[in-house]
Amino acid sequence: GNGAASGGGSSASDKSIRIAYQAFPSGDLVVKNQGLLEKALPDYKITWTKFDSGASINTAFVAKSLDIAAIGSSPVARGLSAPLNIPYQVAFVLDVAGDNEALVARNGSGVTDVAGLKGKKVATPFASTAHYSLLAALDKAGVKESELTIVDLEPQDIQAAWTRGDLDAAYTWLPSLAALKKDGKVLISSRELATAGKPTLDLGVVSTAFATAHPEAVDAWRKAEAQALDLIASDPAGAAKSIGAELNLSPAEAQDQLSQGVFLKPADISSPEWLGTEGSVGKLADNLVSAADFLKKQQKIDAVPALADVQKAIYVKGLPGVLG
Amino acid sequence: MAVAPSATLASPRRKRRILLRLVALVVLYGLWEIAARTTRNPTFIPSPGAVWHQLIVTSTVHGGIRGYSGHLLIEHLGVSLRRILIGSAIGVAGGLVLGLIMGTVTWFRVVTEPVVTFVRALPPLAYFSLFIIWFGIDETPKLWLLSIAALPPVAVATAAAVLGAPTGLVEAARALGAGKWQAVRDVVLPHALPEIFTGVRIAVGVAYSSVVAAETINGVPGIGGMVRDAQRYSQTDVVVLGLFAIGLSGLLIDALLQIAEKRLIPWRGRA
Amino acid sequence: MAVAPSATLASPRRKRRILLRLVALVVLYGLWEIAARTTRNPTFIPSPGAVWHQLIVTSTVHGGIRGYSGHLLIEHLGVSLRRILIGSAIGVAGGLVLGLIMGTVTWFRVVTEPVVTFVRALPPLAYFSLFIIWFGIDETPKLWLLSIAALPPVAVATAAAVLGAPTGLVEAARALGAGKWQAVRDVVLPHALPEIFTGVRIAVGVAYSSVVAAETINGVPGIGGMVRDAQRYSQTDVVVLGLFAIGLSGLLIDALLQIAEKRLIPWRGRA
Amino acid sequence: MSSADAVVLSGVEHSYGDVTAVGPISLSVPSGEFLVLVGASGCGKSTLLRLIAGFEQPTAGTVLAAGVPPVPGRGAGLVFQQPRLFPWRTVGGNIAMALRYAGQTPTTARIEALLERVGLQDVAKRRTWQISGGQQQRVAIARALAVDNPLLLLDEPFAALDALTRERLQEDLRRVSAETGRTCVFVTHSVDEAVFLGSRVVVLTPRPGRIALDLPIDLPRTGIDPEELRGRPAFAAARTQVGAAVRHPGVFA
Amino acid sequence: MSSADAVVLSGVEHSYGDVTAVGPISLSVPSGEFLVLVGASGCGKSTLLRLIAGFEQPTAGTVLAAGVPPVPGRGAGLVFQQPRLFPWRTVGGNIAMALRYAGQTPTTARIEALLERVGLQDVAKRRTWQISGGQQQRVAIARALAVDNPLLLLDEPFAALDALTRERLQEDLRRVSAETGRTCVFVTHSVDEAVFLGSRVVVLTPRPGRIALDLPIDLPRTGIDPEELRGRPAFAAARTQVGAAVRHPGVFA
Ligand SMILES: Nc1ncnc2c1ncn2[C@@H]1O[C@H](COP(=O)(O)OP(=O)(O)OP(=O)(O)O)[C@@H](O)[C@H]1O
Ligand SMILES: Nc1ncnc2c1ncn2[C@@H]1O[C@H](COP(=O)(O)OP(=O)(O)OP(=O)(O)O)[C@@H](O)[C@H]1O
Ligand SMILES: [Mg+2]
Ligand SMILES: [Mg+2]
Repeated sequence: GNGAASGGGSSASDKSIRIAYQAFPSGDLVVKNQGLLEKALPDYKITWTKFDSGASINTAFVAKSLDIAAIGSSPVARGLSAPLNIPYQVAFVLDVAGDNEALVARNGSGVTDVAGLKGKKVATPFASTAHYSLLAALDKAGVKESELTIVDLEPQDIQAAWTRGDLDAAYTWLPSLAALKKDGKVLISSRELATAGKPTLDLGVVSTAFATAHPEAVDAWRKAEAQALDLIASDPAGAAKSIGAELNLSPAEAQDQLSQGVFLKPADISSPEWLGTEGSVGKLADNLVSAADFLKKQQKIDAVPALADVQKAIYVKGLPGVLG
Repeated sequence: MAVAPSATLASPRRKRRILLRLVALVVLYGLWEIAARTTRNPTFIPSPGAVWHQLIVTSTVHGGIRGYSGHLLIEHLGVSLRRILIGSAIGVAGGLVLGLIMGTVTWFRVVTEPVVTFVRALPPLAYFSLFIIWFGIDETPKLWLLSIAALPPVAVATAAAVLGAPTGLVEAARALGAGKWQAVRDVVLPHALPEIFTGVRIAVGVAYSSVVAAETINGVPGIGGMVRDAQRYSQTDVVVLGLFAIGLSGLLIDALLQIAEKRLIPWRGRA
Repeated sequence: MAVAPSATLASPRRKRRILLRLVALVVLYGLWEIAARTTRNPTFIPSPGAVWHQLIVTSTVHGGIRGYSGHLLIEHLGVSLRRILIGSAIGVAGGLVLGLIMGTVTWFRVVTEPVVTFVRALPPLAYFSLFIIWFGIDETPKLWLLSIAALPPVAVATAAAVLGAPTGLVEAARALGAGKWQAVRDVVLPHALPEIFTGVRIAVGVAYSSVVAAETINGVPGIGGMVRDAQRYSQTDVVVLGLFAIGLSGLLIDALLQIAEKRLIPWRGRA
Repeated sequence: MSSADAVVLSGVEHSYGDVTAVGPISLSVPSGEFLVLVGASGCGKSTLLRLIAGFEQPTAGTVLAAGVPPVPGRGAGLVFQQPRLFPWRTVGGNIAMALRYAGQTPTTARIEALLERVGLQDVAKRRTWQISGGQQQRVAIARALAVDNPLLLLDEPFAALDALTRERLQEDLRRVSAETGRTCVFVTHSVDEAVFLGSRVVVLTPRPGRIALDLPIDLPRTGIDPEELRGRPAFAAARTQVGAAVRHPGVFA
Repeated sequence: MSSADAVVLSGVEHSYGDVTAVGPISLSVPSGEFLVLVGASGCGKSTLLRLIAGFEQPTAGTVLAAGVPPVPGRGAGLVFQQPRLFPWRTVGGNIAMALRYAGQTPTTARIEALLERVGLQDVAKRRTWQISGGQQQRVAIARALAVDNPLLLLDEPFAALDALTRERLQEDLRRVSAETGRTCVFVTHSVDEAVFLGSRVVVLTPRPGRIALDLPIDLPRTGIDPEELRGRPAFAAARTQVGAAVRHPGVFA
């Protein structure tokens, strides 16, 4: 049925939550696997739907088929800009891309730094956080986009093309990143870009209608996500087991992947660095605006949203108390 | 073709057929095994053994994990088959009606033919997001996609076959007092049946091969969703397993269609 | 169908056809405009004006930027058309040969039919990664994908038509001294032509609708790559523009095929 | 039966492209008449029947059947020169189809009776390609007989039959047409058949077919033994006259 | 020409499923003979020709043509009961095809000559459905004549032709077969035609067809005027004898 399209789920009486998750290692998968949210909200009907890109999550929000989603910062910037103007709000930072997303040059390509990519062939999945990071890295190194060939490939295809020797470098994430690293050199990782002011994040977003209708559910969800973050910090093996189960990976593999990401402490999320608090919205809003700015330059969006509007789209209600 | 031995030879012929196919199967298996051993890269070409292992893993509950992505292989397949069958059924029915009217009512053909040709050139991946926006993320958009994939072959084949109806036999029916639609039902349609069947077989194949596209969004459980997931993690053995599940069930359905065809069209080659 | 007015009426009929189509076009345009105005959401249904605007934007160099993603619309389309045409040509030729042999050589059919049915059920998106491994990321894998998409309809239609060759006429040729392959060339093949043409038309349509799948990998320039890109940024007007470019060029090719069909098969409805 | 003309052709001509097949012909067939058309191969006999049945439009002149321009399947039964059986139906199924169009219930008994009438047994369940050429032709006749039309058009219906079967069917047709008052237009190449069946024989010239001879046959239509009929001097006279017209010099133009 | 038997049937029987169509029949056709088969509709004449041409395998007995089991298209020409023209070729194209199979160059002159021989002009460029039924049958004959086979099998080839054309073709066939020494097996329903053409007439019983009469026709094959031939007492005698066999009681079993 397409009841979803009718916008159901946003009225106070309708106790159902439709959550989109993605297959990257994060606390979100722990929440799902261990049923944390279901335990916290026993009288809610919760459906988890897997998506494989932020673009399709945005589309599903447009279709009013989702209430909560795990989504990259780059698609969120698009979603908050014209023409999409999706009525959703950022309510959580699931993780910050660290060493799990990186730009790797293939051994034998002769590339040793980002500047050396001129005239080379570099692959990345377009419209992803990695794409954003690649362009940011090039920008930082003063390389113009037109000076190299950027190829649109999905991670698994990057791995295939890489093995054949068709590519000189690629910006991608785990698990394909691991395969690339075996015969390549990391030029820059998202961890470094984050410290340089261009972080890419995985965010939790909540549709405005849902947040208005069910603030208590949003609180419960944030608490569950926070609980998962705690678990990742305190019991990585246990978290990895849950994540592995969701990703069809062995616990060891999952733990390895998990170790390469940056997971904030729940308390940090309400710091000025990220979401901020009810009174003062954090730097995340600036970060999203700069991402939108970047997309505008790419002609991918019509207009950059005003900082104030983006700040309104940061769900800080109850922060920092809620996460305590 | 024509000068075929008579039907009395059926039994030894069937035996030879089965034998031939077995030989072909063994040869293919051998080639695969050799290819897997020489490449020695399970992400490129997984060995038959690895795929077999995955078949067992994805078909059982192991260590508290149910199959793949929380569903057994058979469940993935079942869900997808349901989608394919419903989608194909809608597409085939729609294509049949559309093709029939297009083939018989001139003004309707003049108006709709360009539209149908236009639509059938459109890539599902391009308009799928529109479906999501219109129909949500559950079954509806998937069924729409599969139906729209299955419709054109049937519509085109039906319209062409109807247009090629044999003048002589249509006249014979009219001479016996058949009205226009009676002639369509009793002459044009039966004459078109073989071509329509071909269209249906192609349509079901196209629906099959669209299942991954249909299951790009909210595709688990679903064999297409499973394959996509496995792909993302370079679990080539699961991908190959999924391909086998798809291909073999497709083979089965096509065989059923061919049996139906033989039953329904005893006059093939005689018209 | 059969009892059609004679050919002398061609000219006024053609006029009426054109008129009817124009009316249909205007009606469709009206519906679109109304739909766009009532939904008022350009991501749902972009207005005709917005799409027109994108046509101009993507067809010109504006502010130092060339069209979309660095290529003009016509370049995107040209690259894709080239791929579609080459892919279709290979697929059609392959399907024709395969179908012909399948239809005439029994042991070959027994062995290959299951393989063909198996392969045509496989979703390109599932095995496309394998193509990258085998053929890289440039033109080759795209052409392979399109060829493999175009092959089955032709193969299935040809094999079916050949199997349905009229016994009486094949015997007539044999009686005149035709060898097996002469009878295939002079009777079976011409008799199958209408169905083969239908297969070709379906095949080209399928190749068309696979262009986005083929261009998921390194697809820019290419109309499919353009659409994918636009899709991911929710630029629905560009998506719709791309759909129009695909659909209209598809319409053109189908029209050419139909003209060829009419020329080549004057006996349609008489066999 | 009305006494009006069943078929009226006035100045009828028919051309296929630039080939004039038949005409101009003017001819009235009174209701109840048994008109036999004879003429060289390719002189336009089939075309003429198709015109009367409404399958072709005359390129000049007018055709009226029962006073109106003919419409296929309305009021006239037509046995084509080729059997034109439907291969997707069995022999019995072909006849059942005709019965259904005529608004009758196609019972096995009715089907068997019709087949019996054309000398066929045990073929109702066969497929159409599992019977011989002459049997196919007879099925086509039975199919046309299933529908009770006031006008019956027959295009060389007995061409593929052996002498004995042919005579039996001739006698049956002669008797039935006389008894029911059905109008018949019958094409044949056999002069004997023409004179035996016809109440009037029209011989056409070679292409384009025009009327070369229009001969009323003055023989009793009912109550006479076929042997006796053939023995009558009028029969022999008509045979000679028709035969001469067929052999008339210039026929092989 | 060898003096060996062109066709030898020994105890030949053919059944379609459980329908025994023909036989058992034993029959030798010496080289150069003109054998005419006569028999009721459905008695198995076409089946017999198909057996001799190699299109059917006997369910019992053996068929030999030129001493070996027959293979379609090798050594025997066959005119089917239906014209079986190829609609994707023009009339001329149909004949050109046959010429090409026979290893000849299909020139326009050669095609025209063959059409002329069956009394057709100006039809070479027509499509096969743009000629009349009798014309189609003649094209089929011309097509078979294009190939020079020592054995010619003809299944009611003149059934759809008018008397004049038919006689012309009969005379042509009689003369040519006698002059070239070709063996012919000819099926017809016309007793007159049988006796005129045949050097031997075989009458078959109704299904399953067996030999009811095997009559050598003792009339000169060459150097005699057709009119004169028909006037001979032997002609009349043979006609009577064949006619009687055809009408033999039990034919309508
Ligand atoms: N579709 C057509 N196009 C052109 N010429 C045609 C067409 N149909 C028939 N003819 C020509 O018209 C003439 C009359 O044809 P028709 O079939 O009426 O002859 P017919 O008297 O029935 O001959 P037959 O005794 O051989 O059946 C013939 O010379 C034939 O070649
Ligand atoms: N494929 C078949 N299956 C079953 N019965 C058949 C088949 N073909 C022919 N018969 C039957 O076999 C018998 C002989 O057929 P055949 O065509 O040889 O007759 P024929 O002597 O040529 O008759 P006609 O003079 O009507 O052409 C007929 O009774 C026919 O019904
Ligand atoms: Mg005729
Ligand atoms: Mg026969």
